[in-house]
Amino acid sequence: MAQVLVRAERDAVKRRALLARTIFLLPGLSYITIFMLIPLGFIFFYTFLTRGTYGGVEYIFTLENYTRALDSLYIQILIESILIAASATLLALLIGFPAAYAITKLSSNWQNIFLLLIVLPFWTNFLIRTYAWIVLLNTQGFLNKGLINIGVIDQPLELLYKPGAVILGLLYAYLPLMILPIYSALVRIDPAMREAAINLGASPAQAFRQVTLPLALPGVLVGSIFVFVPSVGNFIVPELLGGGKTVMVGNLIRDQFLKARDWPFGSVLAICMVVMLLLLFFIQARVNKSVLGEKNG
Amino acid sequence: MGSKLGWLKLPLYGVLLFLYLPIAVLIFMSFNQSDAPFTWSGFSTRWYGELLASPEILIGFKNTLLVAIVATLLAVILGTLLAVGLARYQRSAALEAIALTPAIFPDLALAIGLLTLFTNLNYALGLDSVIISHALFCAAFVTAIVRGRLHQLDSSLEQAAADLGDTTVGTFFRITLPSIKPAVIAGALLSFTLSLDEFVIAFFTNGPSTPTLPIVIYSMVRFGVSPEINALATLVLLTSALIIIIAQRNLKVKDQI
Amino acid sequence: MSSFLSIQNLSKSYGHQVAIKNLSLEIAENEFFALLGPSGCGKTTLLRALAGLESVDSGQIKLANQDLLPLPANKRPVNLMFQSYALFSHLSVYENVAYGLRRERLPKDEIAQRTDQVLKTVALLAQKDRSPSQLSGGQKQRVALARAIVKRPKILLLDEPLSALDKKVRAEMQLELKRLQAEAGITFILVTHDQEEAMSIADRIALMDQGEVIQVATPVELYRAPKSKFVADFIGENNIFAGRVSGNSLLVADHLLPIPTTHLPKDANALLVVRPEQISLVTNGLLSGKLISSNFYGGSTLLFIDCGLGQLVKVASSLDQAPKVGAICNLSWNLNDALLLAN
Amino acid sequence: MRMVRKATVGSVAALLLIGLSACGGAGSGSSALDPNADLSQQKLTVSIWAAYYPEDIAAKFEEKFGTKVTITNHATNEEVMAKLTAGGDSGIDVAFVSGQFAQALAAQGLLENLDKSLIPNSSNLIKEAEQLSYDPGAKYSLPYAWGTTGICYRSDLMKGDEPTSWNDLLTPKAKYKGKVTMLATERWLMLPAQKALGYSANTQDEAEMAKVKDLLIKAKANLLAYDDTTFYERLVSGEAVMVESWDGWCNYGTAKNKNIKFVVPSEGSDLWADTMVVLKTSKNKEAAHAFLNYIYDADVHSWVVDNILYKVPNTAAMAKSLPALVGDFPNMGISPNELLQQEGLVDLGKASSLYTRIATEVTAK
Repeated sequence: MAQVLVRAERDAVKRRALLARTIFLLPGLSYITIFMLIPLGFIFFYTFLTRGTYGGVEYIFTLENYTRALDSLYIQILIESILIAASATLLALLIGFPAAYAITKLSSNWQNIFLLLIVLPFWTNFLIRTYAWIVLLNTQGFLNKGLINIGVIDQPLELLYKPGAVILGLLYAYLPLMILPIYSALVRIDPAMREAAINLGASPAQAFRQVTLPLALPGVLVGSIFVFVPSVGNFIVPELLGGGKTVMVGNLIRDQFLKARDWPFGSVLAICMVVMLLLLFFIQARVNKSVLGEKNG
Repeated sequence: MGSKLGWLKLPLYGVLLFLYLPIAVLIFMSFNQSDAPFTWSGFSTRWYGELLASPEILIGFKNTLLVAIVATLLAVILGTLLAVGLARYQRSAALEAIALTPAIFPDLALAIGLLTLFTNLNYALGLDSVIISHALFCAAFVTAIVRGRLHQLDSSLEQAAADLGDTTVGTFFRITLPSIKPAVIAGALLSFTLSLDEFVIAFFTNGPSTPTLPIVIYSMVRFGVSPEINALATLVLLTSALIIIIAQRNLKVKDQI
Repeated sequence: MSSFLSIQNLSKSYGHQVAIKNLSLEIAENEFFALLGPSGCGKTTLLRALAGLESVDSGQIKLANQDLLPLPANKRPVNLMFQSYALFSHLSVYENVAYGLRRERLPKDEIAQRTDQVLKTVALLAQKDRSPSQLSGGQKQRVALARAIVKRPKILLLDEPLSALDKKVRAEMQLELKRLQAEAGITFILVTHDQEEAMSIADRIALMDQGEVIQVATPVELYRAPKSKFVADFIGENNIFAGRVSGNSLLVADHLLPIPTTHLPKDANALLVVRPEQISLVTNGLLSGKLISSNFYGGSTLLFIDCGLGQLVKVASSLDQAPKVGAICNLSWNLNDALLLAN
Repeated sequence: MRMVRKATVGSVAALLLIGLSACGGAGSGSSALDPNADLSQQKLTVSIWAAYYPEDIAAKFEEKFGTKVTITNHATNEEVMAKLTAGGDSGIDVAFVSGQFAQALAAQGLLENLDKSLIPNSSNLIKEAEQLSYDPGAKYSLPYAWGTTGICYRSDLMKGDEPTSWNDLLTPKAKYKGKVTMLATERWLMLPAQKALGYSANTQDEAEMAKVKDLLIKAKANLLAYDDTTFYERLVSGEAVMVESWDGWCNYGTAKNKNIKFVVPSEGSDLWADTMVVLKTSKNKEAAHAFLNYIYDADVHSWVVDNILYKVPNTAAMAKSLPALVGDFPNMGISPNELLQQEGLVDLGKASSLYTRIATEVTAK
């Protein structure tokens, strides 16, 4: 009799766990399956097909798209995109960290206000904001006109249509995505730890480097991913601020899908990018776990 | 205000100057008499008049707001449930990667994939297909933020509630939801922001007769940004600033992020 | 005794809220000194000022007649054990303890030797590679302590180190602190609001209130000869009868209580202070009244008797002698056990 | 985990099923149209570039025929092509695309052959514009506007160095370095180099294209930017002095600054045409034909000439509008014959990937 009771009780627990899993996991996962895995499936399916002579797709199986992806030109563009995105991410970190650190030093009311001020620009259209940089920086722009008027320079500076301008555009677009995670990591550090380090003989600089910085690392990693991932895939900034002279992976994929109307090859490039970004995500999660120590879950 | 900032004032104000310089240009240009982008020829509110007289921009704005709001609602529901499920009931790195992929999937490839799906289901494209697509990647961000918050919260809360005889759903509404409310709000804010600005997926999954604002702006950029759009951007900026100031009064944003 | 640490006319305020008011204090070397007082009395601010984590408005601090205030916090031969332990969550137990020695740029093997040695004294050598988040409260407390004393500071400051521990572990840790202080030969300054803790382990106690030192004395002196009502009331259980002097007794709510000889003038307001354990139950005594309630404290029982004095009289007695609630008791005490204070 | 695995397996099977149905039938044919269908019951969705049509064309057409017309904008040929070729019904009835793209759509069997009996106004079509290389006989497309590509430049800023050859653009004098732009869209990115080297704009010869690539890479050093949208704005502001430009577009600059002039380089150029096509998936083919016919009405088509400063292959419309404009905008006066000497662009078929790859290599260098 006892075992029956025990088994019944265990089944109830199992049923309850299954119920919980279905309630929480089913909606999200089925939505993702229908609207992402299936489209991803299509894209993956396309990678094995050949481009129709006039565009569209022909159902002739081939692996040629994959070999083409290994072409040194595309590898070079991938590397260049990674360099540009990485320098934008690094700049975002160099500017974003001190700003986030400064915000944590404010009174809680002012912290709110500054956080909102940082998010607010996001709500004007991205295209116009990027375009505003052209009005500011091109040879006939406000900056050059101003500098010429006050005689600092006589020839307008050529600031735009260089990789530097693309980095500036990406930095401008995604800087808030670096500041917010760092802020939330910094604000959670127990201030007593910094005082403990100083009390143990560390100079304020040493205390910052050995206590505050490592503990802010998870925030830095999340922030860097939030800046790097969209930067690599962005094609509007290279076009507007790069003057079409800087080609990034985003432009590459777009050109394949639209200009060459070569969906199979565009799909291969897209899949490669997803794999690369997922790898990056796992590395970040791994480093995060080792820094935070064995926190629960 | 934190007077003890010392040299930290430099990066803080530097960042704000950097973020708002183009915005200032935008606002400045919206009052420029002529539409030549590089020359100032007198103050005028002409473009605000022209804005009200150009239906496709206003319709586009209305469509964008509608998409952003509904997509955010859908994303918050799906994203929060999935986050709780992943944090409390089914821990698996593979599932978490799948939950995040929509956010890092190159938007053009996702757009083409979705377009192929909709056309094959011969599902008539319209605002609803845009909403479905936007909810997909917005939910991924909500899941990430709420999952992050759950990561720090003590999971024994839910076990305690269950132990006291509360049902799974009851526990969610009475215990879990209140404790993650700030993160859900932060997730909603981010989703709304992302959907508002999204162009690529919106272009490919949209019906021909319901353009969203980014689509309208992108197709008009051929002649440089026409000042009506600067006027609209200025209005959007001012209204959102107002909403935030009011919301910020009673809603503590600080501890959500 | 030559003063090892001398604090002269120290004051500190946050805006218009005064934390330390013109405070002076002398502490001897190797002393186990306690700063006792209700929360907000300025004891923690004083501690943090000694550690250099708080600036002071005025005053002077000399340690072994070397001026302390000009030294930056990380150069002072003073270590602080934080109430929240403040262990470095991203470093192992070993690295936490070794952190201070690394800042002194000591040779590698000396650091290893001293770190292992101090971990052995606090019996945590086995946990040396664990991360702080995996330790129990008691273990965390011992790591924080080890981290502070391994640097062999001249003074060790302890900010309510035992408040987060349960009773039994706290008693053990009190003994351990006492042992370590004697063994390490370091001057300990303990901040606590728990008077029993201070009484049981400190050599001398400074009782503080609203930023000022009310009385500095040994635990026994403080218990036996409180300088003011505040001290008498704060330290241990006490009966304090307020009344007016008349002859050699005190008129308290139309009862005349005998008082020791005093120079206080007639009708002066005075306080008669009598410890519950100094009052005994007799057949007929100075006072009588009905027993209202009795609280059992393990070793002794505290009786509350209403003698119509406007306040209940507290009498300590052993369990088996304690009368039933409602019984009439007669109370008496030895005159020179009581204390008369001006009010 | 088990539950998820079931879901993914299920979706792959479904995918294969759906995938197969995506390939539509090849070849184009025309189903018989009902000449007196009630147009008020039909509704039209027209996809066209922004600001490339009379603002009130939808209202006027609806007034005349009762058909509800929705105009939707696309920024480039490529974007609308992606929508039209994604399979299934894109919901678009009439699309405005450049000639070579119309050819690609027809080759994929997506276009309706035009029933000229429903488009009487097509009699206005200039004879020379009937045999264009991408659609000889105008079977599935009607040209909306046409023209050629050349160099648009600031004659006041280039006194004495007025450009006459593509080489003036590709290898400008030192003082014009960094003040030159070229068109970003692939076929027109290649055009200057192809013509400068004497090759065809539709060449598929890899050796020739390699030389084109090298020349373009050398030219890139002198470029301010690749730009096929705001390039004339740069001339007006003086940021650029010489830009590769379509003839109509250069007129926008001339309208703002008389010194902006247009020249067809000596080595010759292309003949481009923006065409109107009717989608086979459209359920309102009669209304679509009526719309094309309405555009070819002399008054409507001359609106295009007057307001967009483009040449249109409509004898009546040109006769009506040209005289007033040719004075200020000389390139409006380029005759159909002169246009026909330029080379029409056709779809490159398999070679498209070659062009894209070269374009990527040039821009990425």
